[in-house]
Amino acid sequence: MTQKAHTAAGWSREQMAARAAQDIPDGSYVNLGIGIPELVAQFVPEGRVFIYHTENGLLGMGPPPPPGSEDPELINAGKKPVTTVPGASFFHHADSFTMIRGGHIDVCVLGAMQVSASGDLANWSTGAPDAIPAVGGAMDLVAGVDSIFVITKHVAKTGEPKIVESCTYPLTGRGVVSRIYTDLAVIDVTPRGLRLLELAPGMSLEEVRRKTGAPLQTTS
Amino acid sequence: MTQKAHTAAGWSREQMAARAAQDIPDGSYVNLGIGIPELVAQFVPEGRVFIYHTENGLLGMGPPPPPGSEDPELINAGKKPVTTVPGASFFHHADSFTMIRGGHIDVCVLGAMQVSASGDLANWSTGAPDAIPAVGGAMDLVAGVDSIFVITKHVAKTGEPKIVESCTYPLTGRGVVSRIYTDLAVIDVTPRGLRLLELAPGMSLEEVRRKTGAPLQTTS
Amino acid sequence: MIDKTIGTPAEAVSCIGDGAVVMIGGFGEAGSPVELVHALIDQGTGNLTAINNNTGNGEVGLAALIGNGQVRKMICSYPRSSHSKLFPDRYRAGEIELELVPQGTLAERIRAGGAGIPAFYTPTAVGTPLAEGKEVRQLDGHPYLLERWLKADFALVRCETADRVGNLTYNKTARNFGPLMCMAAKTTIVQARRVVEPGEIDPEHVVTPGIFVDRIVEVPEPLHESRLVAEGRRYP
Amino acid sequence: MIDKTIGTPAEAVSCIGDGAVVMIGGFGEAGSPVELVHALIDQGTGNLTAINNNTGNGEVGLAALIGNGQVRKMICSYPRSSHSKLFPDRYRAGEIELELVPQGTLAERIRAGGAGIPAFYTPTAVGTPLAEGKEVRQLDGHPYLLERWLKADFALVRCETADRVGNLTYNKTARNFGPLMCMAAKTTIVQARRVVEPGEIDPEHVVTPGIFVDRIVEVPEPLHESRLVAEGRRYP
Repeated sequence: MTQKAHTAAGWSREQMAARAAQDIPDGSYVNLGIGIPELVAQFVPEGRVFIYHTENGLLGMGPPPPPGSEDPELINAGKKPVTTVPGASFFHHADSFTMIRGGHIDVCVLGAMQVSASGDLANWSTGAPDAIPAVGGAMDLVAGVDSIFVITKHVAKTGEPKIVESCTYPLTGRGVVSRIYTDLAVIDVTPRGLRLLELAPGMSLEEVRRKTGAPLQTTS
Repeated sequence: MTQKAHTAAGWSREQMAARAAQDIPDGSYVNLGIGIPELVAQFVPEGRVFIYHTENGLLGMGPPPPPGSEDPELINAGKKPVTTVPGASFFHHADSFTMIRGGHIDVCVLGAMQVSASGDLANWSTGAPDAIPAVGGAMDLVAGVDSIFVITKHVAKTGEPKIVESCTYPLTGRGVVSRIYTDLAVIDVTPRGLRLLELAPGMSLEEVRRKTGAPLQTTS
Repeated sequence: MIDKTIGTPAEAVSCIGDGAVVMIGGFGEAGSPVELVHALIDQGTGNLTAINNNTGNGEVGLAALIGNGQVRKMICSYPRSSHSKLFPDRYRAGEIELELVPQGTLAERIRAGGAGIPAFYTPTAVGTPLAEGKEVRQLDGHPYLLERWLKADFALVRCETADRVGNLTYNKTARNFGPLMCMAAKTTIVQARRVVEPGEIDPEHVVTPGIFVDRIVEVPEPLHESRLVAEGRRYP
Repeated sequence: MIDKTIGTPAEAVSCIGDGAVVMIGGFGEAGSPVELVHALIDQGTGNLTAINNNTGNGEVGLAALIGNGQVRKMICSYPRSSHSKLFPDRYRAGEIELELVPQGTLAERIRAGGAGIPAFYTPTAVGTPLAEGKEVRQLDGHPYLLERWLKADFALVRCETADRVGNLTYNKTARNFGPLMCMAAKTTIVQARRVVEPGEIDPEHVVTPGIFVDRIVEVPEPLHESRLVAEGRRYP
């Protein structure tokens, strides 16, 4: 179990996204949050089809258009230009959130500021007095989608754990996260707490535990 | 005030419908109930346009089609074949009742079994033990449309008043009727009770009062 | 590629078991998924709760399903029909339960089921016998009833055109409850007059997005209930 | 014949007075009724409550309306923008009130306003700071928040095609809040890229039926906010 004390590189942003994509079943309806989660679309495993939903009213979202052919009225939730795939459909916001709140989206991949041992998610506000609070569709997504995957760096820029016993930032939802993909590990949120599924290459359990703010179980 | 004791003919079904049509403002969105109310569509006053809504999902309903060109998938709430006018639209039932419940329909004309002095309407069930209760969209219409006009024979086949102090049949809605068009008179429902607006030709106030089960005021 | 089509109505409804809650599209005969309902009759599935605006026509489709004793409970707004005595006879005999719901409340409850809204307040039916046993709440000085969502195990819906990923369009007033029921059922089974490839339906014209549809069976020339009734036909 | 068209954006918004509650369509710039908002800036109407998913872009459109001090209160889900400091500056200075609403709840509250549903329960935001002060109710063992309808005096909406009786279609993801806001306002004012005669829009393809629309002004080549922002333009 002993290993070098210095930090190994762990997974890149792309590798985290690719790893998360492996866990999405064929034929899933998927909503991807802004940031690293957007990269998941580039790593659909061979032989699978995912249908992407963007909450501003499009099912069957395709990749970004080639430069010069952007349409300012065809954008995603991050307000970036996108395209449609054959079989796409447009609808208004109430219908779009019917898909989310009504449990019709299979998987949602989101970024996080903090995730707790019981699956609480904080990803919309630091709660700082001068912050402009902005929630968008995050609270609807975590309330309505069964499988909430989080992709996040394991620790904050300050070095503090982002996976914690209890979130200190304002919550997006309680007990909503199913699985966490970080640069160091893949971790399941279970009724009995966090459980390590996989370590990034060269990463030790010891190091991951040290960088995790809550107890981390293993199957072994 | 004295007059012949025998009953004058009063207005016909068509005359009642034509009289009601006179009170519908130009450009109104109108829902017509089954029965005599359907006839209103034949008597749009010169220079006015009404847009007809049928709760099964059509705005811009036109007259019945010529025999032989009926479409079983283009029907009204009474399940009879209809047509569309230019500018029509189709929509699902939730959107259709959004128009009704949300107060977007201007006038609804309904039939009645009983109307009370305070505007309560009973038009869906006799409450008899062996009756098959069937309400359709009547309760939604009276709850959502501001101007509820009722067209009805003044008295029941048994001779009993249909305009009463208090309904004995199960209610469709409380305090919902604005105006009543019968074969004998036009009557307003006001916060201070029923008020006579107009008598059918040859009809006396005395006779109408005798056939009405609640006090009837006049402006004079 | 995703392909939700399935060969026959019989195969399409084979997943429906005894005791299921089944939403059945249509207003009168418009939008009635006759072939799917007939397959359910052939299959003999019993103890069903059926949700439809009416109770069927003549002795075919939903009326025949009821007449055949397969429906334990009916949720609808208007169970009277000049063309069918099958529901009234069973109802008077105490052989079928009835939950009577105003039409707009029925539509909104189904939409709520699909939209993840467990309950809502409505002005409809306040002060009437249909408010009995329901919570009344004053909001801004007006009384409203609390109504609960309606969900189903299955929806049987008829549409005009479907693509293989489940996008649907409807025909005229046959749209009615279809788009709502597709949203509110765990498994939505659709009979389409025409099945096309993804992309053939303009994304702007899709009425039911494919996410709400599970199984599609093509029935190019569906039966017309009114014709069957006029001919005095009965099913089976 | 009914004809809801009106000559200019200025005439179209002339009915909006100080203190009005105004829903403004669009998600980011997609569907933003720029010309109508600019007419409202020209008009100088103040003390407004504005409802939009965001708070505008750069120094044009809704952002400019806010920057110009015409908005007293903002109801939105996402008031941050990488391209605009007008809302944040006023908010930090305590010059504008903010009601932050989750995006799906915002959409549903507006739909409820149009649909005559005064309140509904939703799972969204339970256990978060946005649940503070709201009723929590257990239904079937799960907690839900009570949310109220949102209505407005006016809606400003941009669509693709309108016919003279008010039927609308939209363009791609510029549809977003438009159809909902049209339903929830006493007076709905629409800017359309194209106005056509009744009957030219297929009744099956109408997204917003004419009953929800009051005034239509044709703006064939609307400004693109992103281009204005890229060019560093400000309004007026």
